[in-house]
Amino acid sequence: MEPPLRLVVANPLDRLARTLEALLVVATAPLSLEELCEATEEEKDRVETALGLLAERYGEGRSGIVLEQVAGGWAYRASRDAAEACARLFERPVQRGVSQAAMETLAIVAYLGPCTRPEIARIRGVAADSAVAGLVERGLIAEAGRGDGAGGAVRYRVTPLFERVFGLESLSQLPRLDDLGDDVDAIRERLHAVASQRSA
Amino acid sequence: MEPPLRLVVANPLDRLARTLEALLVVATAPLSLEELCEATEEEKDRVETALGLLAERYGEGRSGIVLEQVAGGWAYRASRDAAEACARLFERPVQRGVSQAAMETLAIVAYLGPCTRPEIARIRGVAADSAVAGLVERGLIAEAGRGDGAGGAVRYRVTPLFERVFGLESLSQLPRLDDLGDDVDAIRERLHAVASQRSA
Amino acid sequence: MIVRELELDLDAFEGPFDLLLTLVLKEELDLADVDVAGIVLGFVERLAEREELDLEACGEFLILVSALMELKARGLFPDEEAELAELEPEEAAEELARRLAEYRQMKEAAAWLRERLAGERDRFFRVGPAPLAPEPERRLAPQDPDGLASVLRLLAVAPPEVSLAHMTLHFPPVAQFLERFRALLRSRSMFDFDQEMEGLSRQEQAVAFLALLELRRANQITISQAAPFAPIRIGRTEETGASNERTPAWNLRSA
Repeated sequence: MEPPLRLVVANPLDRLARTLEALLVVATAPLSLEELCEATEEEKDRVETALGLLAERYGEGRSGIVLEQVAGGWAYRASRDAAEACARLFERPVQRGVSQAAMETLAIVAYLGPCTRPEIARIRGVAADSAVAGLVERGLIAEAGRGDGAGGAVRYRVTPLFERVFGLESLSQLPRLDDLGDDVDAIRERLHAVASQRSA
Repeated sequence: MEPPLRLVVANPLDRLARTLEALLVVATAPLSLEELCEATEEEKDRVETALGLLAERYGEGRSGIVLEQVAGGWAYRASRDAAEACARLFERPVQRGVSQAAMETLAIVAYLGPCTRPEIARIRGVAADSAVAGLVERGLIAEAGRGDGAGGAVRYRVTPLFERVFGLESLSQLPRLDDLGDDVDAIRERLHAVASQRSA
Repeated sequence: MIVRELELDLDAFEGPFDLLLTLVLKEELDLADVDVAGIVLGFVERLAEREELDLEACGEFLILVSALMELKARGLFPDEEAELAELEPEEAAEELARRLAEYRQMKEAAAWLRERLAGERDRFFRVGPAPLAPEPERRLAPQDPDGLASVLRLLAVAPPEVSLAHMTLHFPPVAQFLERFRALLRSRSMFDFDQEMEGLSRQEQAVAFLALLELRRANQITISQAAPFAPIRIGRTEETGASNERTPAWNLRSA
């Protein structure tokens, strides 16, 4: 806290500034002046004054947290001094693995070709929504139209990034699964049969 | 800023504290001591000391931003004073009522996890499928591999978000199981009384 | 109070008790999804609203709910049933106590969590990335394609074979007894329930009793008893014959 604010604890402007501080630390997008007024139930003038105080307190060179006015409104960012540390936090060259749920989903999509979330869920025996969403976000699978016309569920296929990560020049290089069936249809049938046994 | 930190600008502990401030304001999830040490390339002791300073500065009642120890790490949250304003703008992660079924399922996964849906159903005496799906959707529990490999059911564990939502530093803050269900002995006695009548 | 009209509000089912029974009997509702304790609570609450104890309703309720519970217990623990049946009463009591204790603890843990959640109502934090945070670069380690093949192989492995130990305790479908009783009443105007139950297992008797209640409800039989503990006599009604040709008559009525 800046000394002027701390000394006059009863100052309502200080309280307003604290509330703004709090709102900004919870937000996942910049907050507009209107939103801040609405949340604090205060007049624009007062909110602007309080923001001015905060901008000074959270100024570059004064604090690790910097308050910045951007196109959409107000938001915190990391100070430039901390850029290196932030880079280490966000660009950790940690080699990320693939979770069991993601691996199963990838295998199903890679071997059976474009398939929908319900089909993946059926084979895995659990809802596939979060696994699919995670893989889409990581660019390993992508949408590939809808199954059976307009009303059908979205189908997913693996991406070139998937091939790169798994060191495959094309999907035809996937390890063979002769032990599971002669072709994709046979494998699919087998997986469905086991899945229904599991849910029985 | 607290005056002691501001007056001695060259103090490297101040700089470290600022860097931590910055990391914490951009982090997506609570940052563990290890993560903070890695990102700042500092020793544990110094990071802990700096965190102590920050915890004081960002204490409840002192600032709109509060630094808390939660889910195995450190994270900012809004001060409780600002809850009303926050509620006007944001939803709490688990705002909508959690059903009794979901709460019991959550308790089972928190204490006995990772565990499978059949295991949860055995304890509750009711199928757990929809409760589990709802908790996965809310991000409170997540898949954690399959039990016993082949043909096994998917197992679930609670997530860091669970700890955050319930304000737990770690799962060890849950009440000890031994301290729960203290009327169990009475039930046991009654059952044994019935049994001895039947076998007589 | 009419037990069958008891309004239930459970996770898996909302409506009168009557409809719940029908759905369970027709196997359109899985008993595993039904919270029997919730039914008992609902009944007890209704009972408490009344000035005097309705003994008849209590009796009917006890019979219905215990039949439901037995069906459900056997459905939930098919594997262990044989083991449990062989246990000495003391051992069975201990096993039951262990399970009850476990559930009890979890219920209390759930209550603790609920209280905790209420206490954290005014704790707000950011869920998701900060607005001006750098984009995380999430590099993925190179993966082995054999990993894909092996998880798919695991998914193609049938789940462990279910123990057949419980087959000796198989539950016959209710329909089997519906048919059997109707057939009996086609040849005779009346039969003795206890006599028909001779040689049947306890679970068969339970199902038979449910079938009897169902037939009575559909007004296809009469049930009479000369005195308490006297043999239960089952008689024909006019509808017994009518429904012989069209078995689903009670389905239509109750659906």
